[in-house]
Amino acid sequence: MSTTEKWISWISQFTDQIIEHKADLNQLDSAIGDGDHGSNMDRGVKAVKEKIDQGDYEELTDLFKDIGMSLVSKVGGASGPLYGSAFISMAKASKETDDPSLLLEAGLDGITKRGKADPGEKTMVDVWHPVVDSLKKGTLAQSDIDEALESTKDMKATKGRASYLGDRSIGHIDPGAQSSAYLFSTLLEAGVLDD
Amino acid sequence: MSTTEKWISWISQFTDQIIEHKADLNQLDSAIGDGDHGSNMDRGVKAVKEKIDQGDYEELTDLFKDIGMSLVSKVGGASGPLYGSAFISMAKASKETDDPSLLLEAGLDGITKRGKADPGEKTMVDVWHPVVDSLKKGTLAQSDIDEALESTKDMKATKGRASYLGDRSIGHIDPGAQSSAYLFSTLLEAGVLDD
Amino acid sequence: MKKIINQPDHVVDEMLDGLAFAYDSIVKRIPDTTVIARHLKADKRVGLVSGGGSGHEPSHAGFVGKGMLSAAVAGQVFTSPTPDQILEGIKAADEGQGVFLIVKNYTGDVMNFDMAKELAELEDIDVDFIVVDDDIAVEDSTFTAGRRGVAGTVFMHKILGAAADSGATLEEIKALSERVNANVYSIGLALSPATNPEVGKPGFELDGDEIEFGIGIHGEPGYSRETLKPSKELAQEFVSKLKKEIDWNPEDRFALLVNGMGATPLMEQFVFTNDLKALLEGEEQLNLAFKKVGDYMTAIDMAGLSLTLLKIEEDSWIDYLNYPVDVIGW
Amino acid sequence: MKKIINQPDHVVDEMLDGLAFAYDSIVKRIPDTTVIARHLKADKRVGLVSGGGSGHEPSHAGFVGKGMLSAAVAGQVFTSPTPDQILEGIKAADEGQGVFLIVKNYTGDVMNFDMAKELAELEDIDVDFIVVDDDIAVEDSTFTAGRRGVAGTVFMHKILGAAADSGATLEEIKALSERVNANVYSIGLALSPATNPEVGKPGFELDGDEIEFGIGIHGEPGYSRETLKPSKELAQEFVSKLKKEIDWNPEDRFALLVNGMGATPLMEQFVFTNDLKALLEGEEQLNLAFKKVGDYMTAIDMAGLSLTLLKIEEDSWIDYLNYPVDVIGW
Ligand SMILES: Nc1ncnc2c1ncn2[C@@H]1O[C@H](COP(=O)(O)OP(=O)(O)O)[C@@H](O)[C@H]1O
Ligand SMILES: Nc1ncnc2c1ncn2[C@@H]1O[C@H](COP(=O)(O)OP(=O)(O)O)[C@@H](O)[C@H]1O
Ligand SMILES: [Mg+2]
Ligand SMILES: [Mg+2]
Ligand SMILES: [Mg+2]
Ligand SMILES: [Mg+2]
Repeated sequence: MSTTEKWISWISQFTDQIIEHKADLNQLDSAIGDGDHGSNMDRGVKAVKEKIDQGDYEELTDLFKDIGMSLVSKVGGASGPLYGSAFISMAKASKETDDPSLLLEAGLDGITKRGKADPGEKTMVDVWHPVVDSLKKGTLAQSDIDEALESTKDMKATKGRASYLGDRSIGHIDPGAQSSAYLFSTLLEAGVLDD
Repeated sequence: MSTTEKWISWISQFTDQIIEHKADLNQLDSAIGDGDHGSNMDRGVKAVKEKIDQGDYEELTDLFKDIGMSLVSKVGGASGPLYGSAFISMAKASKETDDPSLLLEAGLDGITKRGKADPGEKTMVDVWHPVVDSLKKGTLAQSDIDEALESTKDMKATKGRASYLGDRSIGHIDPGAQSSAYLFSTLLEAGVLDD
Repeated sequence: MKKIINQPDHVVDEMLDGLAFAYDSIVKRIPDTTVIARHLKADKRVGLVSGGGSGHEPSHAGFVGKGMLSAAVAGQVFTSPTPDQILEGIKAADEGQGVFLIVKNYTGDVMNFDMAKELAELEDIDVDFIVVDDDIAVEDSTFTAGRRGVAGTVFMHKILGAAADSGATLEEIKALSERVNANVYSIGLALSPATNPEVGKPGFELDGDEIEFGIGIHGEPGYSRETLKPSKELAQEFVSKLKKEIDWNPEDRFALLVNGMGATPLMEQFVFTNDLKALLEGEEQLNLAFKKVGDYMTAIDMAGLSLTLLKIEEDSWIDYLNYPVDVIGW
Repeated sequence: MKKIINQPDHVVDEMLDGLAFAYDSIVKRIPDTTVIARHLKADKRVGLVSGGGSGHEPSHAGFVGKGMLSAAVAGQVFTSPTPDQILEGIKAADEGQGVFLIVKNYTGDVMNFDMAKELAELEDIDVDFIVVDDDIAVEDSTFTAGRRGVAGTVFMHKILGAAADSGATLEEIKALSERVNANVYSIGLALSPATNPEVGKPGFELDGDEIEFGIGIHGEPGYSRETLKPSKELAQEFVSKLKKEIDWNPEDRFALLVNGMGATPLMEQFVFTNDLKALLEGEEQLNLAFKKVGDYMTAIDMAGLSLTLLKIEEDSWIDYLNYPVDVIGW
């Protein structure tokens, strides 16, 4: 399997997860947001799938750019520009490297530049940040992802729509953190990190 | 008791009946109309009461005119102009006579001139018409009123709001017939016909 | 009943005061009456008065102002106003050229406006009137009180308003009104009932997936109760019903009004309008020379909508529909 | 869910087609986009673009037309439009004098409009923007995404639209928008939740007699849940909340907007307005120099309303509010 194929297999597994869990993500978003995170992501990953099914990718850069642009133009809401910026940033970085940890670090960078969230604000960053740390140490395991995801439960949201709830946001898992957890579980499963 | 006093006592008993049965009349009107006949009549009789409590009536004409004008200006809907026309017509007739049967015949006349309903169309006319007949024969009894009222149940409405229901109007007592039944029961009770 | 009100029996009074306050640049309330009148009389024009029970907002006060009505008379909720109030409306509208009344065909309205006309004539005001009966849901026969007046009344307001503003005489307005009335057809449906605040509970009941075709604007029952269908099929039902009545030909010109009943979001009204486009312009090839979508003749908080088609007999009707107005609700 | 729609995920597309069809004399839909634009560009004016999630009708497309917005971009229901669509809106609005974006303060809207601005600048279009944050229900602190943009946005549309039409430059519009934003305050309440057709069930739950103060226009939770009170007391709650924030003096001039959330009858809106009259004009002795009541920034079929006060800093703002427009929803 070429590297590109592994990344494509990742994205297609991620797509399946999102479609399968659309209602769950909406449910999580209903508790602390506006109930559409699943629908938003579902629209996005379907567009991504349609796009990359047509393509024939030699270069990671083209793949990530198409993913990023599809997400940006289909997801909408807060998560669209954030996931989109992550992949566009990964596309840029892929001109220099194909190391998954560096690529995903660039992705995180794209998210924080766009959304200006720090860790601890109860957003997807609370999954991305520790995952990228573990990746860089070469130790990423499913348990790290689970732990990062769980950690959002006790946080009080201070960014995004959930911040309007103040203390009432505590006790719920962040929907964007959940979709990011699917992203990284499937990263492990797709064998992107194996070689 | 002077004649005027008897008529006043009649109207005040009628007022009490309407106020007591406001909800029942609304209920009847909900089944085949728009559910407001009780509220409409309630507003009207309260205005009548307020008006005649202030007055000092020597002449039946003045009494009936005040009742009619109060009803016309307070009841609204279909029943306002109908009851109003009845009393205004009685006011006119009272210049010539104080015979209850002639007065109420004039009242019925006012109603049919305004509303153009014939007997059998499931309206208040179906109480007024037989009652006036019995009055003229000098035989009016509560049973006549009850019978006339009941007869509206099996009729199909072809006048007023209930006519939109077509056959579905069958099986319900007409609300205006019911309020007219109160009018004539209290006429008997108030002793207007005794002498 | 969950409503933003104070005492139920003060609703009409407070609503009229609120409206007159909010739009004091356009209208005023005539003190101690339920009449909303425009500020300035036009210049020796025929006065136009409409009205009816409250609960149809923005009808009727929302159409008072330059280019449309001279005055509107409000009754209690869903109850015709009384003759004395209508007389006040007539007086407020009178500029010496006669006053024309726009009445919806309900027994109560017809009788009260009729008594008001008699009273006005006693005061030497020339009065004439039209009884609008556009609702094709009701069979028009001698066995009913006739067809109800519903949203088509709004087109009547608009066209007569422009004609009056353009100097038409009382006789001309009467003749015009009869032609408009002969050419206007409406049909409605409800998804949920209205609650009259003075009654306190819904006027009828519909199950979670039931709708009723042919409903009136006070919750009068319609001609059939069915399960909710997609918008396209609702549009189809309306169009076939109207087609049977109007018997149109391709290229015939119509004005279209999609009217929300009070609680129907504009989102749904526009989706429905899009389905009408396919049917009326597409399949039937009608020429829709004027279109309007929104809440114009409501039934308090009923969810549902109605469709009105006015067959255009003369170019001037289109001009009248486009005639500029300064009112709250057009 | 009881709605007049076809497929839930076609609602936005069909709504936009329906709107463009109904009001084809005022607007058009840019093909293959979710952009509604006015027909004729003005003459070398600054372009004005607004937009956001759908479900707020008549916002935003209802304010496109002469004297107001150049274009409006619709997202999915309650979801910000995407940068590529906003870019299409910017292009449709561009007359060579720059384009100004009116954005409501929601994380998603801000980020998507921001990306669109970057894209437009790549195509050499000058773009600037205002982020409206008028909802005082939310505490403004570094611990939240800041105050939400709600019905005050409609005043922003109106004032900037008149300014742009009068020839203001991009810089002047930017400066004006900041002053308007600094002076506009809103607060809302809900009696019943909205149902997003794509979600299929209500966004939150309220018991039969419960209301929620401080609700957002997508069903975001408010600051307190209470049992329904008479209109007078609801008005009192709003006024005290606003007074704390604005700290006004007698004779201060304000523009007032009473905004229905979609399913609230005008009847209730006017009753509520009447109670505001007693409080604002009566007790507080404010000078309400402009007033408007109706559905302008809705939350689909939510029952409830909001109150917006704009402190008038300059006479020209009143003129701008009264400036004649040709749009669907003003
Ligand atoms: N500033 C931000 N930075 C990072 N992530 C954010 C930020 N704001 C929101 N998010 C993420 O976006 C998610 C919500 O996405 P979504 O529901 O699709 O958008 P919206 O809130 O516009 O409806 C949140 O759960 C959170 O993880
Ligand atoms: N044309 C008519 N002639 C006589 N009575 C009528 C006529 N139309 C209606 N009614 C009476 O009026 C009653 C309804 O009155 P009400 O409910 O107060 O008015 P509305 O129908 O306007 O709501 C009916 O029950 C009927 O008895
Ligand atoms: Mg969301
Ligand atoms: Mg009735
Ligand atoms: Mg009635
Ligand atoms: Mg959203």
